[in-house]
Amino acid sequence: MRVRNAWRKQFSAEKPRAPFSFHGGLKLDTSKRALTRFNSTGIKELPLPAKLVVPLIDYHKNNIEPLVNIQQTVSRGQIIAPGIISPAYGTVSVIEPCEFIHPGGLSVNSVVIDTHANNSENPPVSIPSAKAAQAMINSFAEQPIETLEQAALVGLGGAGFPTLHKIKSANNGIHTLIINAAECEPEIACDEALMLAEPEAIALGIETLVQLTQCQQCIIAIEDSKPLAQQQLSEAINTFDVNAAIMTIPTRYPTGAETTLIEVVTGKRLAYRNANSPTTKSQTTPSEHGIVCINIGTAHALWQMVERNQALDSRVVSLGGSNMRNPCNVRVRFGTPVNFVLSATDNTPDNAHTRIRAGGPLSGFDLHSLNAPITANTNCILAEAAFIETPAQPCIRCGQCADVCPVKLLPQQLHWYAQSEDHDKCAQLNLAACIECGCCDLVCPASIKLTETFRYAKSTARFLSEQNQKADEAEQRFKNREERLKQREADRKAAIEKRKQAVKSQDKKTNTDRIKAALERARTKQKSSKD
Amino acid sequence: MLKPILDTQAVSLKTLNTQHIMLWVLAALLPGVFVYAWFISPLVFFNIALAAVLAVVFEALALYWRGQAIHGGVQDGSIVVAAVLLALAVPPLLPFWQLAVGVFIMVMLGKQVYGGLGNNPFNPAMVGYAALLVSFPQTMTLWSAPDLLNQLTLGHLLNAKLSLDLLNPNLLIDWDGITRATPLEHLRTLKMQGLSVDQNLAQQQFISSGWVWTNLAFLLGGLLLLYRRIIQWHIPASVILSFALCSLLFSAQNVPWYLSVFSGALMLGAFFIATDPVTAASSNRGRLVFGAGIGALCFIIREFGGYPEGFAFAVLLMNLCVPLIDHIDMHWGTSA
Amino acid sequence: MSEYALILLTTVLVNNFVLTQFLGLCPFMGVSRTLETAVGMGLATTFVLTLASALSFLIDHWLLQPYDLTYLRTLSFILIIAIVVQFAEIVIRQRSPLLHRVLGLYLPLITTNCAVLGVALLSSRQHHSLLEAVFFGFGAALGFTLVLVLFSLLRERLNGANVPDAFKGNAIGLITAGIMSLAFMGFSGLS
Amino acid sequence: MTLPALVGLVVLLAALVFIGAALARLSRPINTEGHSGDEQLIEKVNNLLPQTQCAQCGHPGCRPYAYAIIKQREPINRCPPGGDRTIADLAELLGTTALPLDSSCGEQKPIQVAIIDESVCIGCTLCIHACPVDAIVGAGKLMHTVISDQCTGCELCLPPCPVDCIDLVSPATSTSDWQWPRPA
Repeated sequence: MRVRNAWRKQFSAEKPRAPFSFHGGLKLDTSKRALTRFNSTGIKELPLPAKLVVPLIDYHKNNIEPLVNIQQTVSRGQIIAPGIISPAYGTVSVIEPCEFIHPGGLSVNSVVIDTHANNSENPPVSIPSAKAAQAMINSFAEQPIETLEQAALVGLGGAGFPTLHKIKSANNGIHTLIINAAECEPEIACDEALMLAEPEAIALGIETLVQLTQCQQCIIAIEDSKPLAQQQLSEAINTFDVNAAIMTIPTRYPTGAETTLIEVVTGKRLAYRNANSPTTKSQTTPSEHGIVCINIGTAHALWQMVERNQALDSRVVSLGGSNMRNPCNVRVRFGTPVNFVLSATDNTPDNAHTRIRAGGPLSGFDLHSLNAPITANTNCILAEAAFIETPAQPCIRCGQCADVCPVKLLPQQLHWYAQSEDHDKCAQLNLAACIECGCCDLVCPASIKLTETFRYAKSTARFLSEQNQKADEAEQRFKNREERLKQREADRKAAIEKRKQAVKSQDKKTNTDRIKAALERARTKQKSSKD
Repeated sequence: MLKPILDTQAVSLKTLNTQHIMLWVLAALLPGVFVYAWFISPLVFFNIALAAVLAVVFEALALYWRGQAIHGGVQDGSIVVAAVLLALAVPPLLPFWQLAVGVFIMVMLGKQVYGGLGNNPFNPAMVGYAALLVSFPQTMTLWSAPDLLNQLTLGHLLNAKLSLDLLNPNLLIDWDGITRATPLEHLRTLKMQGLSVDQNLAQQQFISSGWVWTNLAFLLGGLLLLYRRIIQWHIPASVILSFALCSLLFSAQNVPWYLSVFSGALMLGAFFIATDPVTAASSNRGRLVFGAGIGALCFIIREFGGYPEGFAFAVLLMNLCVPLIDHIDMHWGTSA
Repeated sequence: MSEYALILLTTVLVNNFVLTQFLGLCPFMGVSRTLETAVGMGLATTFVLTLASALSFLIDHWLLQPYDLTYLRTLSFILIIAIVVQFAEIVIRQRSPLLHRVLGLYLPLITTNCAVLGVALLSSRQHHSLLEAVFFGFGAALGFTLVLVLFSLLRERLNGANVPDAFKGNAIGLITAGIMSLAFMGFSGLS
Repeated sequence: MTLPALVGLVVLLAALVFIGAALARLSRPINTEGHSGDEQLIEKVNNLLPQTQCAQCGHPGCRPYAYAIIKQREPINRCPPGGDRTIADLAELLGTTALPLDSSCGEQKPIQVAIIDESVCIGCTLCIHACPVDAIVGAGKLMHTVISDQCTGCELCLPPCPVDCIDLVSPATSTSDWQWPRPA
């Protein structure tokens, strides 16, 4: 099961452990594709566009309210909404729904910033001596962890989960810190480019993370297809004496995904083997097990925070795909529209049939509009030739999908039940554990769109359970209302009854009293008038 | 504009499509077919051709009735594979119209009423075979004798085969002359008469009948499929193992287990019939159970049942259990 | 001991009441839509069949035969079955109202389930002993439950199949039952 | 008929009468307990209903409809908001066949929420009283507003409004409840 390799012995002799394996997965052959790898010319800096678009949306895809007004001047790094910072110095020109990178081509309320001409450039990260670096890290680590909020750190792997939340959600402490230096998908090379360009900053960022999380071990997982990057990083780690070990993992899609990476590094399977708890919580989060997975780009961004107090406002984006004229890696400020990135690198599609994708060939999607801005989740922009649809044939249940599924599901069974909308069966077959990697689609001899069906089934199941919850709440409110109305009616009846009773019981007495009183008053009046 | 969500063409990965899989299965059947034709009867070519043509015609007809694209439905080749399997399973001398009935049942009741490829719970070829076996028990157990083949012309045999008049007494006498029971049927007859079987004689008969060689040829084809990863090892291995184990432990007949494994339709069944993925269990664990069930049932029917060869029934019975196997498997967790 | 095992095996597989004798087809088609109902029906039928075959044996041997009343056999057997069914219905209604509701009419209809009466009559015709009769009934019920459960799971799977409109529902159910019965013919002659 | 036969007949009849009486006795106390079983069943049916409380089924709420389904054998196809999915779920629960929606109750519409035109609203509080799920807030002489998250789209607030200022609109697709499309 275990894969031996020579790299491990050479660079991390004190922690000799071979990576574990995981079920399924695919060796994807990408050698024929236009790649940015190895012949890359480093990371290109992109000029700042005149207009930046910052979508006001959080990790859970909920809209958030802005903290700035129109015409307000914002500085770089200023918080403009909870968890969101302004990527540049400029003026808020408008706050309106704008397109963003979304599979459905939706728009979301966004802050549009007109950038000012005298914006500061990104100076190259300066690398201090090992001693000075340790001092800086120590003083940073002594600050409360909430300081990280200013950095607006989110995972740069593709999902964009806030790093601070990730670290804080590990209630029982962090045992293992995994630095993800494996690219998610074959077409992406942004992590590799960063490792080649700035290994020292990454190494120092990792050291900061180790100090912050107080973890017992830190493992940097690099795919064996990047020996050069590994060498660079390992030298930097030795130079700064970082408490981390490098583990070379086999290049097999989808090792870069969190679930599989954790399995490869620690041998623990977290996300699956839970057939009997439908819909609700079929997955346990890694932090519950004391494992935290952080992307290498995030570590780099953290070092920028330590070194010059700069928040995360840009990232490296791979420009690739078969129809990309100048494939390269560029550092892009968040909020830069995709078409600006393409035109600035002379990659504007010359062909109407060229599709521009974000997120990779497998877990990504085609963009509806090139006006959508780059965000922390955008690890690549791909230009691909027109898609030739292969019509799906009937499933013969050959089971090749089950053989490659990295989370050991039975896609053929899931597909059968997802198509007939049997959501209970899907839940029993643990559909929620599907990581939507697309391996099953790739091997399917009948070209069935399995992953699309699963995404649909998952979102429908979620929709139904939300509806159910809403219905429960509505029922509760209805019950409360009934109760209230009943109570009110009862109160009213009781009040009437009480009055009646009061009238009845005091009937005679009061009446005679009243007459007496009236007579008395009349008499006294008479008397007084006489007098 | 089309917005593909999964860009499968961006990742170059060589995979087989359904048509390729079916072609590979047909190719893997070839050695078995030739050995069968050599040792048992060359009439099998006629049967295969007839069954394949009829199957395609019936399939096209059914697709036309259902208002579906005929070309797309037929071209995957699955029905041809099923037809060849049925033609290999029936005796070579089966009258052609009976074979046609079998093919019709296979296509219509076995496959198309359930919605075509991928929807049928039962193995279509075995549905056709079982229907033929219970409908025409007399002709379905007529096997030609290999040593007599040389003395009769092929035309003679074809003539007998094409005859519509099944119950013609002259023909029956004629057939008695040219047919002989398979070793399994011979064993069965002996058992019925309460006679014990001499081991050496049985061995000799098993080997000389050519069934062993045919089975070996099918094993060869099966190994090819395994090597090409068209099929997985789970089902054939468990079928053969459970059958061998059963005959080793419980067989009352004097036939060594290594010979009974290579008799009848066991190899053809284990590698080509039971591995039909549509009607087999889903998970690898389930497939082991599925295969073991087939092996055991096949042994039980051969040893104690009323039919000389029980593979078809064993497959159908386990097809019946597939939803149960999947159900239990699902509740035991998804990982195999 | 082996004779009882043989009775069980024969009634469950070889002479399966549903698939080879075609008795009790009405609940077989009616309550096989989901696994839960199938299991519930199977349990109810097992209870009724086992108890009914024992009771009918007793009535037959101690009442009908000594007093020469065998012409009342069918009548009294039906009465016994009705009593046992009533009892089962009461128990189920108490234990699982949902199952009671789901089985609906099919529960009292066990009374007219020809398999139940058939088992009682066949048992008396074959001159079984008491224990044999009980095993006979139990085996028949076990066979009924087995095929009912298998059939219900098959039908659950067929829900997702692309069956032509003309064959949807009971039509494909009957065809499937036919092929099941074909498969069970493999057991014929088993000795 | 001989004497023993007559005796046997009498014995048989006596036994049957006795058993019948025993069964009748047995079933009586259980019947009252069967009541609680029905309660469970009503609860299960109620859980499947959409809880819009729209009364389109002709019952004053979802629970009364559930009660009617179990106790009065009301058809299961009288819930327009739940539509075919609810009918299918009910059919599966109760082991009956799914019927098409009874069009006399109404038609299944996409999810809607009520919205009050605040410039027209006169603050009469009539809609607040009509809302079965307390999704409208406001006070007398002040304009009202619908809490769109809690609105079930039951349309019960439409008839009482004297100025006709309530509309039903389909809620805007927000990014949080966007769904992947069904593959072709």
